[in-house]
Amino acid sequence: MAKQNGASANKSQALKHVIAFAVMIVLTAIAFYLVATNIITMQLLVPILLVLATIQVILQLYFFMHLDQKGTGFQILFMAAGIVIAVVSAVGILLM
Amino acid sequence: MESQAETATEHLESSTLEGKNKILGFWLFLAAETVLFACLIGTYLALRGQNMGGPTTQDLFDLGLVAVATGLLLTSSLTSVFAVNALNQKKQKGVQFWLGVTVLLGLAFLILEIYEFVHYTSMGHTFVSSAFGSSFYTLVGTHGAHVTFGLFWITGLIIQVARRGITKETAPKVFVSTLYWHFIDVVWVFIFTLVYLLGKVG
Amino acid sequence: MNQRKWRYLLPVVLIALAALSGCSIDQRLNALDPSGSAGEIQLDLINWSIMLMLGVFAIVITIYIYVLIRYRKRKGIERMPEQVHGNTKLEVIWTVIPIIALIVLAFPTVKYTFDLDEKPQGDDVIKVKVIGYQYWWEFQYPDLGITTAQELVIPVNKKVSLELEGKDVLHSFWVPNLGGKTDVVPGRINHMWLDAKKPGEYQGKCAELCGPGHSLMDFKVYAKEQADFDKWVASMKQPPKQAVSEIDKKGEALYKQNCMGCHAGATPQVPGPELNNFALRETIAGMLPNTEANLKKWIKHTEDLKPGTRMPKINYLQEDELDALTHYLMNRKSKTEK
Amino acid sequence: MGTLIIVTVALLFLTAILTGGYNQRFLDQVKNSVVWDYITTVDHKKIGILYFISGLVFFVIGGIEALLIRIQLVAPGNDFLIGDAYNQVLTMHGTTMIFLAAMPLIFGLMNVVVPLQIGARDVAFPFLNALGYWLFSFGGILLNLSWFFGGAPDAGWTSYTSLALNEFSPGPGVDYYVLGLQITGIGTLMSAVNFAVTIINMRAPGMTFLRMPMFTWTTLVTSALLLFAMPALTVGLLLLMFDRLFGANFFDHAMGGSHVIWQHLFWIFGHPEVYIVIMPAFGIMSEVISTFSKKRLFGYNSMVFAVALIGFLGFMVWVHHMYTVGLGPVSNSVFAIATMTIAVPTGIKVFNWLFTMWGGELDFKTPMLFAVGFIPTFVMGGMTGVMVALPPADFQYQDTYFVVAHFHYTMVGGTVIGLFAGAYYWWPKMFGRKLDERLGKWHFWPFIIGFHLTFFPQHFLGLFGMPRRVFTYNDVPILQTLNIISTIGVIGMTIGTLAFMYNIIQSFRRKADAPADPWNGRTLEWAIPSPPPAYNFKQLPLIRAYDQFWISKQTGKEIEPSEPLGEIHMPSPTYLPFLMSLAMFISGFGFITRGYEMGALGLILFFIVMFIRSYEHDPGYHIQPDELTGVEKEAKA
Ligand code: HEA
Ligand code: HEA
Ligand code: HEC
Ligand code: CUA
Ligand SMILES: [Cu+2]
Repeated sequence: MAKQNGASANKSQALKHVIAFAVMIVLTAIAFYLVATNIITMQLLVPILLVLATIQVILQLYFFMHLDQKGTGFQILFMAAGIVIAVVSAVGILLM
Repeated sequence: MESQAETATEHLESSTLEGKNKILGFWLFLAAETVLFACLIGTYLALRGQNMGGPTTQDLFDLGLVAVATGLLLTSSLTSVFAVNALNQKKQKGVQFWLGVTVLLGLAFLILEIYEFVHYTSMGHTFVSSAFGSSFYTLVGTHGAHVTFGLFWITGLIIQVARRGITKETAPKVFVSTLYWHFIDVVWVFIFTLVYLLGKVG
Repeated sequence: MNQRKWRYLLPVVLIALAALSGCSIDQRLNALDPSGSAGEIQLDLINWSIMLMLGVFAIVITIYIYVLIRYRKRKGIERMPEQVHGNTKLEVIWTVIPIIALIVLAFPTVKYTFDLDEKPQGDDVIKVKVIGYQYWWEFQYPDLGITTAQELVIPVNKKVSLELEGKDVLHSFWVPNLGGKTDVVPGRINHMWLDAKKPGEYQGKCAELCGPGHSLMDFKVYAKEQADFDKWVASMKQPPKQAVSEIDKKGEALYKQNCMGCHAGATPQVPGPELNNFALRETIAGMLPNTEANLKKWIKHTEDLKPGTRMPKINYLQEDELDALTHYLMNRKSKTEK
Repeated sequence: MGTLIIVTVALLFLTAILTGGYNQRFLDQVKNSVVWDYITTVDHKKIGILYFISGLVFFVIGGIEALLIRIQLVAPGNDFLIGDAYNQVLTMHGTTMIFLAAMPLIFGLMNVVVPLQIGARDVAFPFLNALGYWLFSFGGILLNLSWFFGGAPDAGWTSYTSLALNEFSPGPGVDYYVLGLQITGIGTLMSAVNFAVTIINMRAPGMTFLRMPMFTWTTLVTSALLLFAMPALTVGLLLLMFDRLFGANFFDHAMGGSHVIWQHLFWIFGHPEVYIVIMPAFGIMSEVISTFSKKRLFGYNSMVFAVALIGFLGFMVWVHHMYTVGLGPVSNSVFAIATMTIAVPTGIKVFNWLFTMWGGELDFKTPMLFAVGFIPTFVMGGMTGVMVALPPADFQYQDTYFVVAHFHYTMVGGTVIGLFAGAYYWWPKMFGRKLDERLGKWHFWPFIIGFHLTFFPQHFLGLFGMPRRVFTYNDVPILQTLNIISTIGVIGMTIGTLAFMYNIIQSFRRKADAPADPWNGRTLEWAIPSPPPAYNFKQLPLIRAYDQFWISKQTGKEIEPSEPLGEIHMPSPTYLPFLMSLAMFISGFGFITRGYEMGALGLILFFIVMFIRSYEHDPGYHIQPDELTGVEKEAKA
């Protein structure tokens, strides 16, 4: 019983992963498309690209790197702190 | 429903304290790596305009190539997560197969990158030609070095799994190596966005 | 124990007081007694913050001493202190009060930060370009078309707008008595302004480690009354005297042969200060009084006097050649006034 | 030449290990020796001791360098140590003190104490812990080898470009700085991961986060700071290495590089670094003050909050070291305000210490003496910190002795004094011997008096126009007098430090007879024998409250065990960490001497050993329950 349950869970896991992957591919494609065709202005393009990248990264972290599982509080805490510090540092260097 | 099913799945990788420690420790390491790459990216962005008369980002980058490379790496991320699914089901063959595919995709990515570097060098954009050159090769090269290390590591793990099977010891190792692989992909997402796409639009 | 605590606090304070009152302070360097508006702004903030800090320190040290005396372990008495967890009211107090104090401090800080960053505008602003080299300073007056080294001459009561540029390594331009410092960064152009409220000599220092000679990268600021300043500008603009006497001609030849390469900016890699107006300067290389004897010493012993300097020792000249050379250099311009 | 020697030694070492050696008896002898024991140890207590002793050695080296600095500055125009020689001593003093003295001393105490405080048998990654130590120590040795092979780094501990580039520092000095620090840095990062995971995952049952001792808390926050700060230094050093060794142009303004980037990278690391060295001292203060006041720490929750806040804010203020670089008034104002806010949580800590003592019964044993000496000195350092945080005022202070005074008040008056308190406090736990109280006073009084004599006048030196990093100054009476006082003060600090060293030597002459709980302590480490057995806790304790050990002493109820007596699994000793670090050392030396083959070889060796380690199957060993009680009896007898 439990085993069967596990197997079906795995199937749903795999499905979840494939869907996440598909979304990522689509997001990437949009990003490349926007740049290749040059259809929107720079001011708009940069934030859009950043948002697309951020969504992708969240998908990776959440589904592929298993942060959706239980007991990952500290992982999320440290990663979040790391990202905040990373952003502050990178922006700081850039805007010197 | 979903969460109920999840408890039923076995998580061999975190069944021991050593396993749990390893996973948490590796996450902390990845958090540190985030700052490391952020510093490199910040440096690159600050210096990317300093091409000293050499080719500019627009002259250099070829979106097609980058799109292919991105596709390879994204797919390898998916295959490595399949390896973990197989791990949860204790399917040793599955683990080996999916890790193997991951390595092959990663290798293809690496070859593309090497080709890219050689190509750029021939265009007069080298490590020492300008501050832009130095920062570009350092950022993308550091990512490439991570890919290379990952390839060795995962290959080593395939052998280890083949020899010892899936145990309380090998499971966390496989799990952690896939975390590493996804992280490389995460970094790549920012590299292709901030370096290549933004570089293309100027 | 606590009594002994007093004992060490006291001498420290006493020594500091003695040092402050007993010895004369070099006015040319003192940041606590400024002679310019920028320095006054800075001193104002320094005073503000010292007051605040002394206040806070007084509170801390009062509680500290009280606690140390009152609650020390006494012989023969065993007490079991109450195991309190904390006190929300107190904790809020010592969170809020510092916040208020810091907000009070933040206002002048931000205001002054912007004030000091202003670029003075107007006709009577003197513009000077400051360039730092290992280990000397060049001052160009683009509006006046003159260039000098080691000595920045300015008129009193006029704002001087400085544009700082680096060539080799980082330096930092600092005249304690007139105002703070700004770094000289190769590849960047920085700005600062200063003025002098009374005529006089002020000393400047390089404040960023720039190599072995960093300690000796000094310079002077001379603030002159407008009339004197004009006179100085005029004599700076005058072309140097023609060499007529025998000795000067010999000196000139030697100069052209040995020194011109660096001292006319001919070699960008090893530039030296311009020497046309050398006779007008008070110092040699910012560190020695400008006398003929010192000039000889400098030429013969550069590296011993200023470690790491880019000017090699010129110690192969005969005594009479050296005499001619220095005579020539010292007499290319005549000083109009001290 | 040096290259050759090192390669030969390494090869000999390798063959000896791989062939198992020729002489079995000799090998046995080696294997049973203390040295081999320490080289292969993975026991956190022994690693802690190694860290601590190395730290002390480097403290004395750094102290001697400080002594040389002060001798040169005793009079203007002194020519004892001028020009480049002075810059070398100055650079090595700063670098040694921060990276090779303060940090390992801190890591030493953390290693010994933290697992004991949280009721754990070991750290999370014993192997990594050993590797961290050996990398640190080889990195430190590499850095100091510069004195003998080619000259020490001379661009200041901040190593600002372009002074640090080949063009202006042509010798290998800065290469030693870059590679030595890079190697220690990798070790440091490992230790940080290790401590953080240990604290998060391995606390004894029932020890929630809000029951953790303060020192453990500060260790956790320090680890987080290290985790996020070290990468910036790693990147900075990497780029500097590329510029110096491979002709890259990050910092060459003629090729489009930027000097400001180095400063950003250095201070993104550098500012958190100064909190890294003060935070553990805060933890020590909290432990010592509450123990010797016989009182619970006042405002524990707000202390925890303050530590976390300081840690976080520490990353948002680095530009306050760059006010004069010309980043503009907006950036200066923003970072000034961010910097000032740190005074608030720090103030919370100071007042909480004062109110821990309030109403307590203060017992001035040596640790407490140092703790009490810490408060006013550190507060003075913090006050000047807030003063230099104001950009307009900092235009005067920047790069003068005022800043030198500020940071010695925080780092000597804070970190070093705090570490001394911790050393006296935990010495019995580390070595089973107490340090002598009378010598402790001989340590404290000369040191603290000398400290104030040395550094208090430096505030005025700065205001009266003396820049830092100079080997001479204007020949005026005020500067002279203050400098002489400052130099005289070092005598006091030297006497104090010598008394400490004498005290240590004396303590090893005595019997190891320290009781388990010499100070009437409050935290778990005092519940087990001094020194603790290899497995620390026979049975992991069950924690029900903050200060559990103190509470059980008061109520007379022993701490309950959380598990039945059983066999204990221990990791086995290994020489691989030593070997890996040696490989790194060889690689570093190779790059410095521009022997790129050797550099690459060392790196490859490192990775090979790493993979060997991955395949190694370490079953460890087990201690049986009857052995446990046996050990226990021995300790009692
Ligand atoms: C242990 C090390 C340590 C610590 C803890 C600190 C703490 C602080 N430091 Fe310091 N600092 C250094 C080590 C340290 N520093 C070093 C090494 C350098 C020089 C590096 C180099 O250039 O080589 C430096 C340089 C430095 C500068 C750059 C100066 C310059 O180069 O021009 C600045 C500027 O803002 C600064 C600020 C501060 C502040 C605001 C704090 C605060 O954290 C202090 C907070 C503490 C208090 C304020 C006291 C207690 C509080 C109260 C009692 C509450 C009430 C208080 C108020 C309302 C004010 N420091
Ligand atoms: C934790 C860090 C730390 C510590 C503990 C110290 C400790 C001391 N430091 Fe400092 N120092 C720095 C970190 C530290 N320092 C840094 C980062 C710099 C900046 C560097 C730079 O600008 O790049 C600096 C710079 C610096 C300067 C400024 C130099 C300059 O700018 O030109 C001075 C000058 O007085 C000084 C003095 C001292 C003194 C007297 C001590 C004393 O406290 C030392 C006390 C210890 C001893 C005296 C050791 C005792 C010795 C023995 C017991 C052995 C006796 C045996 C024999 C003689 C054989 N230091
Ligand atoms: C290789 C280059 C070089 C040569 C050759 C050289 N100098 Fe110099 N000189 C310098 C530099 C650089 C300085 C600035 C030194 C410093 O202050 O660190 C300097 C400084 C001086 C100064 C002080 C200038 C001032 O503004 O105070 C004098 C005077 C001087 N040189 C004279 C001479 C004479 C005379 C000769 C020839 C006999 C000579 N120099 C040859 C490079 C050179
Ligand atoms: Cu120029 Cu120091
Ligand atoms: Cu700081």
